[in-house]
Amino acid sequence: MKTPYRVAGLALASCLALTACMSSGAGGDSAEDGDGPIKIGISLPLTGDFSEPGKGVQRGYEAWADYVNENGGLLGRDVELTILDDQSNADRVAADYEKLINQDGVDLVFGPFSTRLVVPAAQVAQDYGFLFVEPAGAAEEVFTQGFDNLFYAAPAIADDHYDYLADAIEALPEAQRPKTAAYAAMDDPFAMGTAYGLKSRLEEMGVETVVDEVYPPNTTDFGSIAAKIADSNADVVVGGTQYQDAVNMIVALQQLDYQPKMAAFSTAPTNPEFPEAIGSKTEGILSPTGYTPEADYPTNQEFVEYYTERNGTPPAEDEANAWTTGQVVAAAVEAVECASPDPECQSQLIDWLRENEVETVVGPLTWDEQGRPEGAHLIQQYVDGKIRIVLPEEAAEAELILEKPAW
Amino acid sequence: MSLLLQSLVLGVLLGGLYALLAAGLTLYFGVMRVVMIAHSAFLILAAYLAWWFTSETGLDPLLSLVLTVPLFFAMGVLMQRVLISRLRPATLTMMSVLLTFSIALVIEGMLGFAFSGTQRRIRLDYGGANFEVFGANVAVVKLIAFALAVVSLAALFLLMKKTQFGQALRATIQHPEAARLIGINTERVAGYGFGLGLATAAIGGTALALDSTFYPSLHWHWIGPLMAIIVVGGLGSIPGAAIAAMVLGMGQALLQIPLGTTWAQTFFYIALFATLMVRPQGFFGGRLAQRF
Amino acid sequence: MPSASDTVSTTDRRSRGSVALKAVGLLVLAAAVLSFPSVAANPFILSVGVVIMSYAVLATSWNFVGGFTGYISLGHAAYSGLGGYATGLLVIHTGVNPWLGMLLAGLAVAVLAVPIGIASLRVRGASFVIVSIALVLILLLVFQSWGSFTGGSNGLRVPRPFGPEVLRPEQHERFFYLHAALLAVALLTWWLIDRSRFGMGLKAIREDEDKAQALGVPTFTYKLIAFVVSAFFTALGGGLYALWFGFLDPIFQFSILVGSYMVLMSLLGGIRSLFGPFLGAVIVGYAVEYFKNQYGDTQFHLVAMGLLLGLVVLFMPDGIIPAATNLVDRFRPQKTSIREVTQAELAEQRRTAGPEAAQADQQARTDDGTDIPTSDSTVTEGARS
Amino acid sequence: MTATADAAPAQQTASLATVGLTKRFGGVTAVDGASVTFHHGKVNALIGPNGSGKTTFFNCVTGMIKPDEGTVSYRGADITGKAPHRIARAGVGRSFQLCRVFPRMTVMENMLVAVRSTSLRRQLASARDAEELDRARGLLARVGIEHLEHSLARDISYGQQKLLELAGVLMADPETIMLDEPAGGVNPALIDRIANLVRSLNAEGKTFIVVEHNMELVMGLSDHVVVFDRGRPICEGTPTVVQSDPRVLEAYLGI
Repeated sequence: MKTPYRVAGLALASCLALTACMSSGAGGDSAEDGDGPIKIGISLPLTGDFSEPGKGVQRGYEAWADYVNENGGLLGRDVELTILDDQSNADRVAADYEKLINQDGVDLVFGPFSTRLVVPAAQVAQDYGFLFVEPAGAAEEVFTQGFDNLFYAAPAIADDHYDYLADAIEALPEAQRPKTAAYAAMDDPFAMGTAYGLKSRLEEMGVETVVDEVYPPNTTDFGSIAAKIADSNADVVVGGTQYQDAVNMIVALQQLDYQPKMAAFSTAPTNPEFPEAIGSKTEGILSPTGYTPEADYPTNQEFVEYYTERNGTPPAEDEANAWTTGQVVAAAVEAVECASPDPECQSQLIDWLRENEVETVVGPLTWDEQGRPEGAHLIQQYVDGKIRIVLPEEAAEAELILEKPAW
Repeated sequence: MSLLLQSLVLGVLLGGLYALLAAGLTLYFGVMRVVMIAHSAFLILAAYLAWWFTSETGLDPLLSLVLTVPLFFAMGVLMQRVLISRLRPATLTMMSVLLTFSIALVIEGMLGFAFSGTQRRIRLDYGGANFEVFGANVAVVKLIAFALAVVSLAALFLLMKKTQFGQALRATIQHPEAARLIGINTERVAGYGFGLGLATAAIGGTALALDSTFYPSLHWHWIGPLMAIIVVGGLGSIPGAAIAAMVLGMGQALLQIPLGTTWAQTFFYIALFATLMVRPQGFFGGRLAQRF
Repeated sequence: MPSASDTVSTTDRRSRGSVALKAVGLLVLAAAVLSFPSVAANPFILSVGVVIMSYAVLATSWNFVGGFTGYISLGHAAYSGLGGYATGLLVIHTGVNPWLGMLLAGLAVAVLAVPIGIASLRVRGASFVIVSIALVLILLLVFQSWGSFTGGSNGLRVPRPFGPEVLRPEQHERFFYLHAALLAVALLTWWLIDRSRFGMGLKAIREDEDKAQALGVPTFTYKLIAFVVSAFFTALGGGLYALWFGFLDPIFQFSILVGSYMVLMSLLGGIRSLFGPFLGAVIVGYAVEYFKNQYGDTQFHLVAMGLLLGLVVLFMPDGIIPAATNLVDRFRPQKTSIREVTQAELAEQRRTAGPEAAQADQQARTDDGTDIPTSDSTVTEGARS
Repeated sequence: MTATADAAPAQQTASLATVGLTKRFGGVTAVDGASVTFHHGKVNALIGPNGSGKTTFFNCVTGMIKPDEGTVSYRGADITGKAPHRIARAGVGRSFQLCRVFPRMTVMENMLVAVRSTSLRRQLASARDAEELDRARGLLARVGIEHLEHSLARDISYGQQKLLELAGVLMADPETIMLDEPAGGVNPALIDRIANLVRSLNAEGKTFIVVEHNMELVMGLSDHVVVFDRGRPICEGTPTVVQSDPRVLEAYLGI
């Protein structure tokens, strides 16, 4: 070991030089803005475990940017998105926002996907004083971290997703209410939030909890969980699910011949591939959703038309939430007439959103002090093989089926 | 009571699949003293191939075995010849871990590249079909997977016991130097042993694909339990691995009743630690573990 | 090469020259590291620097067991993760000073490493690797499930050690120096062990464990001590990172990929060299950023890492530093060559040493020709008698 | 062989001794109830045909393998089943069949591995203290490879590695040295050299136990010969006695 010092020193020096080169090109040119495009920085999980919804959010963001640019831009300036891939990794997502803010000199940031990534990302944005509107951190925990720059661009946080369903059950005569319920939730802040939100409502009504299972996100074998649920023969089964875990669980339940009176799963049933995946035995399955292309909110029709024309398919929830994020930030920008990384401007944007209501494709949104949206999710159900909105009644496209047919 | 019975049935069905997969993993160790981290990555690869086969041709995924088993066998032989045999014997055990680990990463990356990170599942018409035995429901797909495992293990057992190649394989596992002395080409045997191990991954992957979803990074969650099984069973011992797989698989299924899914998974690792503390050579296996 | 007459003084001269060289090299290296924050163009570059320094700390800590004993642990993320969580939980629940908390966390993990080491080092080789991987997986399960204590899958926010008046770029700078200091301590410890008898025993274990034991080296105890020291430093590295990053998520803390990065870095730089893991960390850390910039949203980074690891294992298992050292030595006057001692000098030497040695000298030259393979490949008994 | 005068009474005492030592591998009994006594201060030899269990016996005695039955004692103390490093530090050094050195360490580093004391302070001190280096250089000079001090062990010839291994064992200052086939795979000139070293070390009071195939070497070197066949001693005595024993001829020639 005679030369390692010099070898290492040399290598380090060359790396330093490279770093300096790498950084000299970009960065710090956002000071003289005004007529250039408004740069918006986003980090999304385009690869890794969250890549599927991550790409949905990406499509929504890109569609929104194109739409804005085709319609005169924001404050008369074009918007330009810089989207980085965080590989579904919390360390990376923080580094990405660090890079977007410091090196790429973006004027605004939009949030990433998934609760797991929102918290570290929001921390970076907060430290640099940036407004942080995010499309996908629905879990209650996101809002109890003391962030004062964070807004969730969707109608309701995870715990409130089933509010309309709970109201409907409560409205039933005592005798018709379910007596027992089984809950199985993925160990994920969002998925658990949905199931436990409904659980606490049902328990208040006196519905007995007979199974309460939490499984790790990697679970693929649902045999034993299904066995417990089937053994309990609960009237209601509630799945705090993402996508494939719901499919696996439903198949496992079918394999054990378990027939609940009511079955509610989050996220998965709204996925267009869902009926195909479980063999069309979907009738009566319930699911909350924050978005439906059929909703008649003022801007929604235009969004659905524009998006369908651009991408060939109507938008789903992830795309809509991304679009909503864009709408929320745009509303603030138009109102305070600034879009720059300057802390003064960013805090004006934050303050404006605290005070005002924004009209979006998922309905009018307002937020509480911690950034929780103050709306509720719609409840959808498979009726006659198609997923329809059944609750609340004023938005319903079909009537709620209370007694789920066999699957 | 019926829950207990049901869990027992599920445990046996799951244990069978574990047994097949662990048999492959312990086989590599036996013939080469190699801890093959990429075993479960190949498992997922086989699952993807079965899914791809079915979605392209519309045929039953089981038919993909006709292609994947010989393919995997050839890949195993090739891998042993081209990669593993390059490593220095002195550092073989450690370096092979890294080498097979890197293979696992490449497979995971390529799967993500080709099929994206989306979770996949083969949709079968008989996916939800089941029948009842003494009050317990048995799913048809799980039974098929179990039958595949049993048939493959039986074939492996016959091969090891009855054929000349099997004898050479066993001799190589038990005492490579002695095997060389009596004229066995241990390098070639090791190559074929590797091929056989990968062939079990092809079958196991297809069986897995029948009844669950898979995604590129799923292999990390398989390799842990499988490694625990082969240690408990005694490194290098195929019957040991099979028995340990059954015991642990059933244990996991039964423990899920009182403990829940997550804590039941730790059962494998607790068994692993306990084995190493109490009986490092494993409970059913040979003396190989002592020295490696 | 010392000549026969003045062995001691030439050795001294050589080592004095090399000490001076090393001192200069070390100063340059230290200056390069310490000046980085002022060179860094913006806080992002600085944060990348912090990440790389953190990698360097972890890889160097890994190398206490990997480099000295040759036992490859793929699961060192277990100790960095535990260090991070222990630090965070101590700070949150006991309100202890964060730096003290970090130290306590390191000690706690070191204590925990004792039974783990006993289980995994009692048997050689394979079991160690298997346990190292299993440990990461079991900790992931536990930290994910035990939500009431660890924050579960929601993650754990770790309070900042510096007040709100210290802005983020300033935080980066402070943590860069803190990581550099921890790295320096780890390197110093590594160096002290490297030159000690203990270190000699560890290296002997890496080369041939049976042989080392036959020479009286208490191999199990030595391995265990190296393992515990390694876990301790890894935990400190994890704790420091947790204080900087401020958020712990079990999925990313207890990840086999994180552990394998430590292996790749150490192996690439050279596990038998003091600065090997550091160099590896700089290269890999830089490459990660580069690949992400170039190949953004593909799974290519996994493939690239897999290929790189495979290539290193197959073709450069000793790493860059030894390879580069060899290259440099080749272009140098062969001062350490065996041949430089003339036969006349040797004969003279032998004469003074006594007739027995002189006789031996004759044979030494004759048997220089016998070239029997010396690897552990087995030559069977038949060759004799 | 002339032992030093004051060592004479000790010549009759046991060095290593086994009683009923047995080791089985699966169905094969490699060592079968072997009771052997080696004499202190002498050059003892253990010979026997291929596969007679010599090396297994050797490994049981030095703790590398745990025997199934029987006891091993050294200078009267029971060392059965003790770890190899404990046996080594009790004063028994050994070489390996086919010669094992630490390939990627220098010749000098190879010399510095041997552990004589495990006191913490000593273990944490620099391995290269002057006294230790001097001792190492002295021993390297004694076996005749001091000029290779800075070479990597894997770069020197096989014969030199054999010498290095012996010198490395001597660094631990053992009173008994077990050599497993010291003449295996080396040329006649080097065999002579090793024999000379054994003689001179023995003259300084070191006990030797040599497992060897080379009859010529054994007969010329040893004071006491034990012949092994099928895992147990069949005959022992002075080289002349052993050479004329019919059982030995039978075992070797397979008559």
